[in-house]
Amino acid sequence: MSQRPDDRVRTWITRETLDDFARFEDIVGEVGSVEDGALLFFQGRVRRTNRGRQVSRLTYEAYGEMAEGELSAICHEALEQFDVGSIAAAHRVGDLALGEVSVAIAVTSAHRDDGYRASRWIIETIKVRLPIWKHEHYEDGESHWVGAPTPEAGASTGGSRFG
Amino acid sequence: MSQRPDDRVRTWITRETLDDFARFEDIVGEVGSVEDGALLFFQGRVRRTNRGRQVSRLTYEAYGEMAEGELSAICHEALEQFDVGSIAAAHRVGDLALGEVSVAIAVTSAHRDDGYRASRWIIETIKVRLPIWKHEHYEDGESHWVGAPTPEAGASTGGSRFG
Amino acid sequence: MTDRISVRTLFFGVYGELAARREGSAELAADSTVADLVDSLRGPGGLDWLPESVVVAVNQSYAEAGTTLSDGDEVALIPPVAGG
Amino acid sequence: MTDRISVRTLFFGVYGELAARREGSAELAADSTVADLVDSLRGPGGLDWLPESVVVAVNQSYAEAGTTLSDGDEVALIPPVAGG
Repeated sequence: MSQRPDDRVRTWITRETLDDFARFEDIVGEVGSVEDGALLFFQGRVRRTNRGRQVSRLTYEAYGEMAEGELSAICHEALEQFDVGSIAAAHRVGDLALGEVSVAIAVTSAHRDDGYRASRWIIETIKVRLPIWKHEHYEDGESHWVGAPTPEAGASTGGSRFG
Repeated sequence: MSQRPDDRVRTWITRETLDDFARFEDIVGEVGSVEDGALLFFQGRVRRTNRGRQVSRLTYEAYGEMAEGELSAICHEALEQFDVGSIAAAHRVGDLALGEVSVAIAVTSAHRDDGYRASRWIIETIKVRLPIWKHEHYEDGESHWVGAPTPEAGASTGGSRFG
Repeated sequence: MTDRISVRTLFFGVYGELAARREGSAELAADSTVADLVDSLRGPGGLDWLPESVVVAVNQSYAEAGTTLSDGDEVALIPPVAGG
Repeated sequence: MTDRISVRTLFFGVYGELAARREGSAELAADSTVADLVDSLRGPGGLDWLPESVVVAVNQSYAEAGTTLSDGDEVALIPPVAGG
């Protein structure tokens, strides 16, 4: 029984927790098949230490509608590029505490090599394409948009600092 | 707070189901830490089609005590080789139906690259070292020990067929 | 005379902070491109910190500097993304 | 006279099926090696299908052909593993 690609991909951007494994287990049960011998489940979590600073919490801002579209597009591209059965992927927005799951990706595949490669490709592609921004708040009270110049550098240099 | 390596590895060989994501979620919660920004969870499942034959069910036989020791050794070696925080790994033995989980591996790490590499290394090493054998039963009523010569070949050739 | 078009502009992440606004609008000559819009935003008294190579999405898809804008387009200025 | 040793033998997977037994025991000369045991098992009327390069574990650790056996050792004949 063949399935249309849309039946094999589930993606969402959400303010609700992604911490729960079981939710992905349910989705994989719905979209996976007994032809899939491998499941790869990746979670990105809020880490206490980032680039040597102690993080207290994060805020993710998204370009909501575009992020929904890009995440779906990324997963459909993965379905084209890799021999995988089904994909479920979700990304949090809003305020996250330490240890909370920010991104979760489940991939089922007949063979494990395809699953590992597709899972890795999806998270790497999310990191370069998904229009989501991370505002890190630190133990020392400061905060910083990840990927942006530091406020001090921003005040003292011109546009070329982004180059 | 540093942990002894033994606190960071959980392994077991079991006749009980490994299908439940939540059990690994609990274990990761016990042995992981907020320094771990990535979790990689791999499941191997009984696939309907293997090498072109329709599988109806599997039986895994293990050299029980040695398998326990090897699985633990493999995970401790992974802890030495990769920058990972914690590892939980389990393998089923006995009779498994289609879709059931035969092996599950959870790895937490500060950074995702270490998690993907360690997870992959563990499953590949399990496949070459763990003393567990798979007896496949097919829809057509035949059965076969995976990796062994076919019964027909076994009857007609000498020992060199294993070479 | 040349027609004018109006586009909606969105500023995300650090751009929203630096621009002190999350959205705005811009009036442009018809047939203006993404690059024309960015130039006008960076102009005197404007967002001079916007990089030449700023990433832009038009109607929620990534767009090239040479993409021609149409009246009513939604144009988002995309700082370095940091999901995951 | 040379002392004799006795070892316990285990046959897993297809080896158990081909040998028609899951375990047994073998009497060997003292200082016999893993290779000596395999040779004796493969001998006339024995398990002639056992490959020269059969994988063996002694007391639950993989062992080399030259490993010397001791009285009471548990020696497992390991067919190609297929976990995962």
